[in-house]
Amino acid sequence: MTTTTPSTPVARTSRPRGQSQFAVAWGQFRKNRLAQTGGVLIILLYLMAIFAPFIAPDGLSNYSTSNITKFHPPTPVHIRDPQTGAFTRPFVYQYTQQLNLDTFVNEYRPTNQKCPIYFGVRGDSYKILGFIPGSLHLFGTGVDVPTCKVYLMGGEALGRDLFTRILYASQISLTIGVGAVVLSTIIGLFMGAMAAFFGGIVDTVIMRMVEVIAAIPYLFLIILLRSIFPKNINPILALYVILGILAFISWGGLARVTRGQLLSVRELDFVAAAKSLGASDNRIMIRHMLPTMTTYVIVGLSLGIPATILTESGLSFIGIGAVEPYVSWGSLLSQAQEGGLSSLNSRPWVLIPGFFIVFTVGCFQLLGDGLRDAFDPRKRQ
Amino acid sequence: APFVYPAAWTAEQNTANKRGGEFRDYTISDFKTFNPFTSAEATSIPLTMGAGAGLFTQDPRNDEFIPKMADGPATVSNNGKRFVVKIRQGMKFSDGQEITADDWVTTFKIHTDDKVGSNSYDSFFLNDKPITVKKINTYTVQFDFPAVSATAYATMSYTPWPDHVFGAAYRSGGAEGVKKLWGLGTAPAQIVSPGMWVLSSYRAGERAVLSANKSYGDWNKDSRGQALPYLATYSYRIVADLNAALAAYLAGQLDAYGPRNADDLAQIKRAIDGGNLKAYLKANVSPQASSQWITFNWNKASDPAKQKLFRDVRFRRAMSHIANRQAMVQLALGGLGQETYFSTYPIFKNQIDAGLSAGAPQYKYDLAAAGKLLAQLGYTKKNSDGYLVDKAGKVLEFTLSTNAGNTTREQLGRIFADEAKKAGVKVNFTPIDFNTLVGQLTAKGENRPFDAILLGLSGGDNIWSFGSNVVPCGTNLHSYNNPTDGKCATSQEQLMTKLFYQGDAELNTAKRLAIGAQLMKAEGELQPVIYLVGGSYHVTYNERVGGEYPTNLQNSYYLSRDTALTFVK
Amino acid sequence: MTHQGETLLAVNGLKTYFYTDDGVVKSVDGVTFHIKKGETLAVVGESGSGKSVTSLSVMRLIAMPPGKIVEGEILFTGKDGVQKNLVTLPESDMRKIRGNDISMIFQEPMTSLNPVYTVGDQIAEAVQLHQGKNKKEALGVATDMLRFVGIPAPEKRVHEYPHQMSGGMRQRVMIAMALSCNPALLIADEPTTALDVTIQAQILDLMRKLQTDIGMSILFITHNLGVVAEMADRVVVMYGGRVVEEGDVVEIFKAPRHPYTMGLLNSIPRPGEYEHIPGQPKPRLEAIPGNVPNPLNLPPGCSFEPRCKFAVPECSKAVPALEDTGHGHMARCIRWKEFEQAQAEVTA
Amino acid sequence: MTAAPSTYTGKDRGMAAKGDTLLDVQHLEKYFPIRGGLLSRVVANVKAVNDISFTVKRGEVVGLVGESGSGKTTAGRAILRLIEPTGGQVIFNGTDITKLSKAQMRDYRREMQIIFQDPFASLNPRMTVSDIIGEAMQIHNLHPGKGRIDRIAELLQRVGLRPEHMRRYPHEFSGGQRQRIGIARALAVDPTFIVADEPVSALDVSIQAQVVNLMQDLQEELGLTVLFIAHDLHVVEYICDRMIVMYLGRIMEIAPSRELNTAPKHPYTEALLSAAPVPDPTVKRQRIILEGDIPSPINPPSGCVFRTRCRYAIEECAHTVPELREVSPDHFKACIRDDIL
Amino acid sequence: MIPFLLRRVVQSIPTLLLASVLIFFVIQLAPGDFLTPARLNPGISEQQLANLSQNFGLDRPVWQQYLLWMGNMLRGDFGLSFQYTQPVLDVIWPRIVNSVWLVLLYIVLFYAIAIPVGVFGAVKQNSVGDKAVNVVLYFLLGFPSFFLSLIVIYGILLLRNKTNIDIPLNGMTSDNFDSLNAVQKVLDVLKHLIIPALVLAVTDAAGLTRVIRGQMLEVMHADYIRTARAKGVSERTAIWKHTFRNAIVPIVAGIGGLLPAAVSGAGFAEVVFAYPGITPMLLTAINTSDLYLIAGFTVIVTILLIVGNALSDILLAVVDPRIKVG
Ligand SMILES: Nc1ncnc2c1ncn2[C@@H]1O[C@H](COP(=O)(O)OP(=O)(O)OP(=O)(O)O)[C@@H](O)[C@H]1O
Ligand SMILES: Nc1ncnc2c1ncn2[C@@H]1O[C@H](COP(=O)(O)OP(=O)(O)OP(=O)(O)O)[C@@H](O)[C@H]1O
Ligand SMILES: [Mg+2]
Ligand SMILES: [Mg+2]
Repeated sequence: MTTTTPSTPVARTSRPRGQSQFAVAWGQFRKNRLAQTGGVLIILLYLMAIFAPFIAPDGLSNYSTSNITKFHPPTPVHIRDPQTGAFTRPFVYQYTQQLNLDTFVNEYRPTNQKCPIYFGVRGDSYKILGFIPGSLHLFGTGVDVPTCKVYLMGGEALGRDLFTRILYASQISLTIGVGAVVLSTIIGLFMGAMAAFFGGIVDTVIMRMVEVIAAIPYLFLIILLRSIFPKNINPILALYVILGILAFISWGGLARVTRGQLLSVRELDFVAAAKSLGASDNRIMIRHMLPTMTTYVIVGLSLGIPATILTESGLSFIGIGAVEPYVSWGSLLSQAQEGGLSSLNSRPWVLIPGFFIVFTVGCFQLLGDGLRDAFDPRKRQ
Repeated sequence: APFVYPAAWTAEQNTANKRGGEFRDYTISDFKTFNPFTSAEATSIPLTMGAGAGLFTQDPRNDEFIPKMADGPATVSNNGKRFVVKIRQGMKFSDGQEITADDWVTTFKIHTDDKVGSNSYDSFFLNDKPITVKKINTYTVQFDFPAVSATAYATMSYTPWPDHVFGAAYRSGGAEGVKKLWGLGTAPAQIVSPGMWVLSSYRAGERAVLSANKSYGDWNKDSRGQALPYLATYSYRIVADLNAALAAYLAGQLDAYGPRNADDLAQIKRAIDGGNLKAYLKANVSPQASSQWITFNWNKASDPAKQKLFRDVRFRRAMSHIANRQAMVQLALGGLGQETYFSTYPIFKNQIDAGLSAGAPQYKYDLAAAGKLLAQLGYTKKNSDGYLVDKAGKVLEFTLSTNAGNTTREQLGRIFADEAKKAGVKVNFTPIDFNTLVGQLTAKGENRPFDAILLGLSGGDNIWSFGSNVVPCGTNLHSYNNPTDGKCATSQEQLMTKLFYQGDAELNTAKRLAIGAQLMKAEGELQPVIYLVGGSYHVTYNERVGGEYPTNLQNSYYLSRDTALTFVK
Repeated sequence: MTHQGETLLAVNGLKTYFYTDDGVVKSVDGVTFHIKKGETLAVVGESGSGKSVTSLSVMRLIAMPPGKIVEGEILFTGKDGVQKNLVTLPESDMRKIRGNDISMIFQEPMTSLNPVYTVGDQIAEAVQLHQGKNKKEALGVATDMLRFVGIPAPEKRVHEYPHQMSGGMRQRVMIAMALSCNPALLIADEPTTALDVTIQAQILDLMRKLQTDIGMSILFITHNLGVVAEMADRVVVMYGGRVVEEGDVVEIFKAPRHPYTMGLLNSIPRPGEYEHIPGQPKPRLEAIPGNVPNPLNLPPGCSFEPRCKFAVPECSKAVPALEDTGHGHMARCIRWKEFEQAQAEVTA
Repeated sequence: MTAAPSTYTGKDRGMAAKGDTLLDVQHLEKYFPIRGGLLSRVVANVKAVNDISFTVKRGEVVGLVGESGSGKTTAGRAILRLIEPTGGQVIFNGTDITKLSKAQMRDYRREMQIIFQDPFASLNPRMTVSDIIGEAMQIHNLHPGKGRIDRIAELLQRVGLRPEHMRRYPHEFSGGQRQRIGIARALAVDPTFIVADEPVSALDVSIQAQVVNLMQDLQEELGLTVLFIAHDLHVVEYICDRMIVMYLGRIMEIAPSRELNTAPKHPYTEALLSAAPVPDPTVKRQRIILEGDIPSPINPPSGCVFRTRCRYAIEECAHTVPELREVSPDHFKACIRDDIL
Repeated sequence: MIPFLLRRVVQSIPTLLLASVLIFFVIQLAPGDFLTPARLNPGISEQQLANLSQNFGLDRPVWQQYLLWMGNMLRGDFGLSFQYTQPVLDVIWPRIVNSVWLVLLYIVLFYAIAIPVGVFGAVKQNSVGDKAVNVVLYFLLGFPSFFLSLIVIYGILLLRNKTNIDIPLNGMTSDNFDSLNAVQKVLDVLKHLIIPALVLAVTDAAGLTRVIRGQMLEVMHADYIRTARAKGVSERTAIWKHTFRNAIVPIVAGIGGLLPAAVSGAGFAEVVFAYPGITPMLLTAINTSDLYLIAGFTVIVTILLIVGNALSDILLAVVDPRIKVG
């Protein structure tokens, strides 16, 4: 018996297509409820950010200088008529305010004026993703009573709707986090690959740079770097600057790992195999070595993003992140904390942006951890 | 004979002669040095130590200078330019050395040595001409001013630092010798004070503790002949920011606090009402001694259209009409503040009143009026975005900057920009880095790098309440027009410059107020700078301390108490 | 040929399953065998046939979850002479047996020693645990044990860390550790697979010597038939979690009754057996076709059926029973009698 | 070389007659530097391959055996220039390939291929089987277009896999199957010479024979020349024509397979043969058990590297490095003693 | 040991130099200088500004300033702080010591929380407890430390009002610190340190917990743990003696690198809790462009990092005998 052909494959439910690494990881990931929840919530958060102008009842910076609504409290939404108790169209009451010169508290009281809430009302015009124009809002009080407004999460220092601002802020908080990490990943991969590939002086220079950046505490470095750029640049440019700085200070770790990984992958048999087939160095780098970083990169991204969101919030908190008219959750919090104790005990709703940070970072962590586990080869046979 | 603190300076007499105890104050920035010649902070150890030491002191009841370390009024001669002052005898430094004329002369010399870099350097010059200080004998000093000065008494009231410490170092080591002395590392025991307090301990970034200078009590008595101060200790807690200070105050860890706004007041009131804090609280005691304003750049060679616009008085008046000061007070100041229209701080009520009665104009919030003025400038049409355009279709717009991080200013700017939009003026409001902003503001030349800046000033005195660096042409903070040659661009500016020097040299208060009123009128009409709003000054302190000024004397200039008369109940 | 000693360990109908995300892995599915005192029993089989799981089940070191001993008994007579069922023994009693009555050495000498403790400490740990000796005495025992397994300069080596030793040396340390409490049974799970032939020879030699000295039983797990031939008294052949053949070592090699065993014997090269005459096609090995079965998805009948060249339709119907073919030689094949006949013919 | 045939002829590709020298390895050396010290200078060298010379004839299968760490893999890879040799020459088909530039070398890569020991590490886990096998064709632009898929399918069938396996990923295969994929990859460029680096050591006993047989079939059908690396003498004994025994980076003995197994002339070969267990319980033989471990290749013993474990060692062994000399036809050994074995 | 440490020092010199160049460069690029605020002071004349600028050496070219500073630094002189007109080292040293105390306590707490929780998670992998702890930690991880600090300060304030317990709100010492004896002083400082350190530790511990849990799980499957169990050791010994010691090896290796991150991380808490550490002073220094102070801080912290790395190498050698330090 000399046949070398195996008999019919033994006990293998043959699938038509092969299972790539990603398919396997996805299978693992599907089993992790927490991570999936995190992932779904993150998708919702991003949808919220994209459609912020539509979901928000108001414009980012709308307030009135005649009808002062500084720190307007959240308005409860009623769905029953107070007299009849019957269900009606949802409505909120209009509030009046008065500075109590005895307690120095600006007192808000609901009036009897009902502001009905309509869905799909016309209001402030906007552009979704910068090009889809619209003026339709998910909900609002319409135009019956111009001074009527819904404050789902209260108002802030100038009386602007906090809910609206949180939604708009999510656009910046969520993009800066992702943008900076994506950028630093690209830089890190590139630098790491350069170092591993060229070795010698290039390697030394890059690794020294990594060391130097790591040696200066990141907070100091960010503040220093930000101070190079004039603050009067276009606010949107300022965001890119912060994004760039965040990316600049954080590529080191990845570069180091990439270099190490590539150097060790270089010793692996499948690279030797490609070399023996006559593959060029470029091909080996791009087809064989860099892809080994994908797992690390995916996990790194999903764990780096929350870290960056946190850093960004910290920077905005100390005033070098988002600047008016743009807001991020961190800068909203910074504005909140200027009120000191009052923010905590007389208008706690200004802290809501903080919980958005906590929530988002938490979700990202769950997702990132789930991905890490899913890609963990130890979890597979 | 000792100096006797008038009984009227305190609302509550320390009849029980309570002595000892500690007054717990705070500061939001750490101390940088103990050296009086290199110190530059608003709250500093030398400043605190030297409290009560000066030839003259201003009486809060009538703003007059009365002799403190001087043994009597100065002898004035040479057309009011020479002052010969006799020094009170028997005064000692905290180390027991007698305080003599040498100390004044040495202190003066060191302050005016440019290598020392003293912050007080400029105060010894009048219009770039130096004052001279001469010792006549051990107990007599002579001051010679280059010109007559209304602020001569304030100038002479600097704190004398010990010649036997600084003079010795200066003579042997020059400026460097002086600068080396009294760093933060210096042992408190080596530090000598002529004033009420002397340093007893310091922990970097946390706390400085000063104790009463025993020698001070020898020549300072209360109206019943008791030595002052009553307190044994005066301490500073160094806090991160005012929120932290408020928290500490509410926790009973500090004896006084300067409430900023309605929020602070509400917190304190709530703590008091809740029985957690026994404290005195009075809101709106007086306006603040500061201003917030918008200045337009007249030196914009690169953009002649803008330069022309900014130099047009109608434009500036329109801008004043646009400033919704009412909303600013309500939103940015929480309702506790007042509208301002002049460079003189509202606290200097005498001057303001004089100006108003002389007909100094106020261009109040009135968008319609603004619109009319702008129409006169050729801005009659609005484009699709609602902005005014000129005939060429160019939008009426400019950039307004302020320093990032100052919430109040950011809100003022926001409101200004938003109101401007209603009037069809496009204001690009950007908070920028403080240093950059100041660089732009103080830049000199025909083409200065900004459109408009929103900023504030504080400092100055109630004798002649116009800034020497602000009003005259060619000075640093003549912010709207600062060309290379420093020349005035308008006759009003020339008039204002003239009036400034005239008032500065006028010793008669009434006459001085009248000159000031003319100045205000010129300024109001020219509207070189749009003044916006000013906050209110509030007073609160823990009720365990007494000895504060009577309520009518408390204000943002004299504050709420003289520490000499403060005691722990 | 077999020792007439009493039974030390009897495994009856042992079933150890792993409950994984992908399904239940029946790693050990009704394994029965026994070891007598002083005897060496070899367990052979391919990778994944359940050899290690069987031995770990005896030690009760199966990770739970996902593993679980679902059925069967493991009867063991310890030093105290009392027979216990290790499957149901409380954990604390089981700990007293591990390392004391039953010891184990593993395949990978490089990774089986804790890298952060000296070898002395690691040997002494077992001694301290089971013999109530203090640290110093235990280290003394450790030194003696190192000397016993032929490590030069044991006084010095006892203070060295595993990374300072070569693979063969470490396997000696493992043996020293296993023997430090004079166990009645030594389970050796592929103790030489990771070693070079020359070192393997040293270790096998050492084990044989020690067994004679101490008189313990050895459960020797391997997939190297050469090693089996050298070491074993009796052999258990496993395939797909089941015992497919069991018997005296000579019987198994000379008269295998299961096609898998036969295939295995045919597929190993024998030194000097193949003469290559230049110009002629080279001789070749006989190979068992196909792949090792997926433990998640074993065939319903005989697990070797898909690869078996003697397979008949009945083979896939039901799992054949382990039948006694005489002289304590058991086989799990419905056609064993035919093989016996065929062999008889060949010999005749 | 002409364009590769689309099917195997099963014979020599007619460039030279079978039997002439295809590969001539001359004084091959590979040192791995060990860096250390303040400036991370080279402080020592691992002499993984230390001056080895041998030839392989066209169509021949040569075994390279030795214990782990003896330098077999290093030698194999240095011959293919997968690692740059430190010294010596590798003359392939008359050309010294150690002197070739990278670009020139690429052409030679089609001629020489390698099969790896570890069936798990040698296949890129991110590529499908067709990508893995097709890569070589892509690089050398062989069988462009539709033909490539057919060729891959054909190769898969040739190594005993099915064409539908093409779309799968390596982790979906067993070790034996992976090894077949590795072989198919090596065959994709129609090489003349293959280095098989312990292709079966990591496989199950029952699978080993399958793969060995496959190798053997392919070798015969394609007329391949093979350098078969192994640490187990028995596995290679019958597949190889000749065998080379290595120890600590040096060659100890070269001889025809059978002769080496039955009448070794070097003490190390003798010990190696004796140490291998015989799968026959009735054979009880006396074994030569070598004392101690293999010395470190950083600091190998002077003279003959085997002398520290050799039972025949004499004083002289420490001083001279024994030359590889022919002691009988086609039989070489590196030992100064003729009076033994 | 000594040559090893020497080598570390030698290798870190270029890093230090580059870091200082970077800092200098960046500060110079930034608009304005130390005297900018003075320009806004109505009381300071142009003449005076020129004097000051000469006094501080700000009129010289950057490279001269840098070389001068570098040369002096090699002699242990870090230059004069503009703000303090004092030697930089005198000014920053107490701050660094304070920060190091905070960071040390933080690190201790950080490990004290992360290790048991991580080990628990690994031992009781996938249990309800493990999952619950995880979720809690995830969300703590989401708290920016300044945000948590704010909430904690508010909580303390409430607690103080409710209970009259004297919980310190901020700072490092109590008002009566100078009158305390040595033991009381230590306790007093500890009392002030504990809350910021705890806030920091709690927000960060989740990350390490995950690492420890993962490490433990990995080591728990190692062959030598099976060996230990086969010896009959108890569960506790298997986990703490055999598994844990190995699991912490990579963590120990990272301790040194933790320092700069910890110094940064502690920065926010230092600011919010008005702790007299590095960051508040540094922020002021940056705002006032106090060149030598910033550079001094950076150099010292970089040195700290190097020391920390050397320390973790030594520690690593202690826990892992495979590492040879020498
Ligand atoms: N922890 C586990 N979880 C899931 N399956 C397991 C686990 N441990 C072992 N198995 C499965 O049990 C089966 C038997 O494994 P075992 O280790 O006993 O094989 P073996 O005969 O010792 O093989 P080898 O010769 O490779 O050591 C294998 O299919 C393996 O996948
Ligand atoms: N990249 C390298 N750097 C340093 N030393 C190396 C390197 N590669 C191999 N070596 C060393 O060279 C020697 C020979 O290694 P090689 O892998 O060639 O041996 P081998 O005979 O193939 O062993 P095995 O049978 O274990 O595969 C060994 O001591 C090894 O440690
Ligand atoms: Mg096993
Ligand atoms: Mg090898």
